[in-house]
Amino acid sequence: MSPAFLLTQVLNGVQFGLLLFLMAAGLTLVFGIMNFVNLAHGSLYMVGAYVAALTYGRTGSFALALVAAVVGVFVLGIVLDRLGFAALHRRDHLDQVLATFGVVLFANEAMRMLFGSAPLYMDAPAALSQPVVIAGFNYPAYRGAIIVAGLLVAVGLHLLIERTRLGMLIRAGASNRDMVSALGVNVGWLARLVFALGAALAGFAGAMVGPILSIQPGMGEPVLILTLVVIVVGGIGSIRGALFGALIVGIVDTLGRGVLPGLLHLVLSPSLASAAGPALASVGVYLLMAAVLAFKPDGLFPVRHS
Amino acid sequence: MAAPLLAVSGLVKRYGGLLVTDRVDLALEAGEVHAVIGPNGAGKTTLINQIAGEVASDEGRVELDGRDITAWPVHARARAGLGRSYQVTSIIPEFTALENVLLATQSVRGHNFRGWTPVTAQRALVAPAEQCLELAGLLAHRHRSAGLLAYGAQRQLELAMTLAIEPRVLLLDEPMAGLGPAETRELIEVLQRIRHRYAILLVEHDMHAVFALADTCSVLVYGKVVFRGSPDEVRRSSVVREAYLGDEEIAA
Amino acid sequence: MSGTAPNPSAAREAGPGASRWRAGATAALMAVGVAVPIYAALTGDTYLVALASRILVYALAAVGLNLALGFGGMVSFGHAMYLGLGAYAVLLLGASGVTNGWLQLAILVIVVGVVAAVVGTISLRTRGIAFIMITLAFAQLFYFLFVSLKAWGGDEGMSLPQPSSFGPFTGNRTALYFALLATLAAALAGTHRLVGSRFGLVLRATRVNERRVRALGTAPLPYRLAAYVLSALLCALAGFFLANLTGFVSPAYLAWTVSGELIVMVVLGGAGTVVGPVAGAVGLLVLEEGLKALTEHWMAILGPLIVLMVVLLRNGLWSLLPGGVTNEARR
Amino acid sequence: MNIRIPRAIAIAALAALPAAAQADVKIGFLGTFSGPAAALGQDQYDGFMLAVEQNGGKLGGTAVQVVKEDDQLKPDLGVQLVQKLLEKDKVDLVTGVTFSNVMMAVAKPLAESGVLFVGSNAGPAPLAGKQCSANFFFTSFQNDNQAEVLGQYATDRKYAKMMLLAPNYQSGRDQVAGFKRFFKGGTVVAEVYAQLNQPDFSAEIAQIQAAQPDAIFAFFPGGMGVNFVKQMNQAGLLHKLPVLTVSTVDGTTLPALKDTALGVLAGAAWGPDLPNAANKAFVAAFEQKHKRIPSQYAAQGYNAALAINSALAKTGGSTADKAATRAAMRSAGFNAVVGGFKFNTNGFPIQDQHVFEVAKDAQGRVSLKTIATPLPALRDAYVGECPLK
Repeated sequence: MSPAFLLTQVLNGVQFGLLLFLMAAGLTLVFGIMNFVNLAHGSLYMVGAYVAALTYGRTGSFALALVAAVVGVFVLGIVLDRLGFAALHRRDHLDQVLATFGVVLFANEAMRMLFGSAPLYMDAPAALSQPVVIAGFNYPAYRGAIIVAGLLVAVGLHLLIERTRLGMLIRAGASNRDMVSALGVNVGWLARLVFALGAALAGFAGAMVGPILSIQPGMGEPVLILTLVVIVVGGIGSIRGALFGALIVGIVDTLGRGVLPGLLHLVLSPSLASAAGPALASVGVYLLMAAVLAFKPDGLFPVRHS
Repeated sequence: MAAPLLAVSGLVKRYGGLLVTDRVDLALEAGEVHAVIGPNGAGKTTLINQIAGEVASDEGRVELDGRDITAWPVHARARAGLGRSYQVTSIIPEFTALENVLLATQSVRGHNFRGWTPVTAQRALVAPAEQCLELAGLLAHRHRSAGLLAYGAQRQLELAMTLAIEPRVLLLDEPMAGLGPAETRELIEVLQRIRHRYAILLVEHDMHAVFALADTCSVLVYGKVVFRGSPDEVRRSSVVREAYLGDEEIAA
Repeated sequence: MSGTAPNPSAAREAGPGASRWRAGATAALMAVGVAVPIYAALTGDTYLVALASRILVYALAAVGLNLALGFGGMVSFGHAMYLGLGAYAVLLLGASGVTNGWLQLAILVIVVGVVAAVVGTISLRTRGIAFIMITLAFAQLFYFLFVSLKAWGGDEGMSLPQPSSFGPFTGNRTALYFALLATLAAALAGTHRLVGSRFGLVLRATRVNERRVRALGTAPLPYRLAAYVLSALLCALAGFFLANLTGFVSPAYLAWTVSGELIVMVVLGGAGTVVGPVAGAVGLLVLEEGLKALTEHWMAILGPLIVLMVVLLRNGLWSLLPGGVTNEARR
Repeated sequence: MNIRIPRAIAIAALAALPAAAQADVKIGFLGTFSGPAAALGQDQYDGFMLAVEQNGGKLGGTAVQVVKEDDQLKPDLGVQLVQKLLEKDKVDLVTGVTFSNVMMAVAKPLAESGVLFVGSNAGPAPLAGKQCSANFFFTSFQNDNQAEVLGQYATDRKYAKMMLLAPNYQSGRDQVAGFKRFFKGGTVVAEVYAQLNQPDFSAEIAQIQAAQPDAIFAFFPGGMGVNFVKQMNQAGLLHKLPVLTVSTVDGTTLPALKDTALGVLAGAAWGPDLPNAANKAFVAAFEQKHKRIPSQYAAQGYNAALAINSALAKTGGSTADKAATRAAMRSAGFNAVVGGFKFNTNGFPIQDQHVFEVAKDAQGRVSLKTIATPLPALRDAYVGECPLK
């Protein structure tokens, strides 16, 4: 196990983590501010991927596909909020889970009715389709682009939340909703904006994964589960928590699959190692979550509520 | 002389750099009503929470009947005889009034791992519960949902639940909060009827109630007891007037 | 308590006329339950028994989950794990020579009891969404464990070597059906008694206001844990029946989607009502069956229907019956 | 783009037609038609119904009615639906079944019913071996077959270092075992098991680079396959070393991969370019009707219909005599689209297994091209454990 190999795997973990961050940032904001558990976040991601793939197919422009996905899902977020998600904010979490679960069923089936069960085609833009060589390992340039995009979003969100009036309201809303309405801010619109922002991030994530993942109905759910893991590990409502949670989950998952089996082979008998390695790798993320929650029930970076 | 029923000494609570409770001492005997008054944010509720065990103290001791209970959890203190009520009505709305009180009566009668017989069919529990309801003037409403009771009745239920755990010390956190004048009078009467049985620590903003009930008053400002005396002494004290600057209630 | 807990019956007016409706509906449900195999025997439509058996299995599991979720406010997103453990118990014990059904049940109760006690003790340290997720995590751990157990069929699952042995009733589908129906009736009766008992009072009060329960002198954790374990045992029992019903066990029984469906059944039927989860299980599975006959895109109809029911019904199907919730008392 | 609604209506109408014409034989079709994996079941069904339609709603000269049931990929639901088909619809035959876990669940009730079953996709090992049944026939494959042919191919090409990748579940491990059964002369440098339905393969791809094999064998069905091939391509590995795959590039995933997958190898018994006449007719008819290249699942479904057609013709359209129907099926002679086809004693096929390469067809579409037939008339490895003779 060479250092270069380890480095590559860590890089892979960071990249996967940043991908999860794009999903988690939106979900944790919506969760933290509106106290709204939105299972349909994965569906927004799926819609983003579909919009991007279709736009890319028509126009051949990757940039246009990204813009279409972000704007499209942002608008969809506003529409959904208007159509009734807003009414769910005041309901308890169970009602929210159930209603958005219904939306997930519908969204998956709608995609299937419109575009069939088979996955859609989308490739990386030509400029990024070739690998770069890092320490003897081929590293896909497109994954580098995902890292850059994830970091840019993280920085952008940081600036938005720490430096702008909107961000101040969002932070205030995360810890004390009543205070925000006491400031004379229309909480309904703030919530709608945040929801649409979160949706747009999910749409962006969907568009970004188009070239590396299969675009098909139901693609949102596995990622949604991991995203939920991320925000619970990181601490609900905290962007910082989402970022670190995503990086930790990404790295644990990747190293669990990429390095752990090799390590086990060093200490266990080959048959035992090849049985235990994959099994442990499959549950690594869940073990991590259970351990974190058992010791820090509010996650690693909890938002302080006042 | 025997130790007082409830003795609090040198109690301290800090939130960050903020001293919320500043070396408070208190002693209560059975039959005594000790009122704690002070402006908003003086730390009255925190003090009750510390005594009841909901907030861990940073320093100091709480003794009940000579036993050090500083490290005890909330439920153990309650069973040992510390009954508290809440400023914000803290009843179970989906229960009937009787069930709310039963929840309390059963708490002090052995464990609750009994899953077959309906509580309402157990005379040994219902009889004391109904006594408490009667004391609080709620017997007629016992089969109504607590959530549907009028606010005043809910406050009375709050008190009935606290009484039903058969405490020796009552920690009452603004029992009159939100009540109208008639309801307040009614509740004062109830407390007058039962005061001889308990040591009562009363946190209250309503000065009529305080002066009608209290044997001793402590004035709490920024977590510190700045004055202690009889209601008359409190009325006359300049320290208190300063603490309550601009507050008309004290003049009443 | 977190805001996660449902608030199913914020206020219940215990008018005698009102509860008669619910008792009547419960009796009607049971009567239908008894009538199904008779009707099937008369008409030769034996499939009806198979369909009804599967519905009863999920109804039993939902009644179990309801104990934790509805009455205890513990929103477990991992109860399929106990359904699966119950099913695997039949396979593993049967394959190792323990075929006596009663003995299997006894071992199942002990093993699942211990597992649930451990999982519950760790999980109950958390509240709200964290509890939802940690229970999901444990269920996923067991799911992947069974997926990688090659000797027991891995993800493909495995047929039971033989059904649990109950003397002359072994493998008899009608007997199985009536056993299920009786178990469900017993579970409902047990829940009904439990809810009004001292234990039930503590459990239900804890869901609404844990702090108050403490201040009244009761530490809620042992009661919550006991309710969690009991609820797990009911699910495991459902799994025991599921294995015998299908003659087959697979990790698919532990999938997180199954946990989700159980939650849907409970909430759809009415969390925190005794019979609601049965109504939810019947409603959801019959609806699925009906919609599938209508179109292959049935999920596109089911999804919006679920949304509508959440928005319009608020407290589940069972609340349509008088004697239920009055909205005025709901915050 | 593939709008499915009109076709669904057409199928419904078609299914209704023979019923109106008084069906003499009822066939239950159990498959996975909802959820992410629905494409496979749909193709099986489309292939099957194409043959029924070509025969004017009849098989073996007898009008047939097809009852379609969706198992939603839930084994317990599969069991229930088999009971429905047998007891309520009283079907004479059952066909379809998409996934192995559902197959394993329904095997026992099906075998005990005595009704003939013609599977057109899942072929789990236990059913070929110890748990084989005289009532079961498969027009698809035994799950290991497609890996076995790649094992032989790797042996023929004298690859010295192979790396094997599959999801960590039973089928994945079976595939790896199947490959190793026929891979001789070289070494397996690493076996990597990914998580089931894992989206990101960067950790595995890095391991491939570290191990530096001569070729890799991968089994990633459905969406996983799309993910894996896309990510391999971006890492620049797809054209650096031979990628031998099972169920990874097929008719359901190629439309999503297009040129990306060019050069990837696949093991299977069927491909659209097989030169036999039956196949040419099948592919042409399917493309005309569905406007897409058929997948192997469609071919398997079509073969199932042909097998039933041939058996029913021999029994005069009756399934009343179970033993006679069984014998007729066992000796079914039909022009399978795979070319030569025979049922082995355990009901699994004896057929040629080929290696295909993803390449452009005559019309410039990305499709599969036959490049080798390392294992002609392959029998599965488990038939010896099956007591049937």
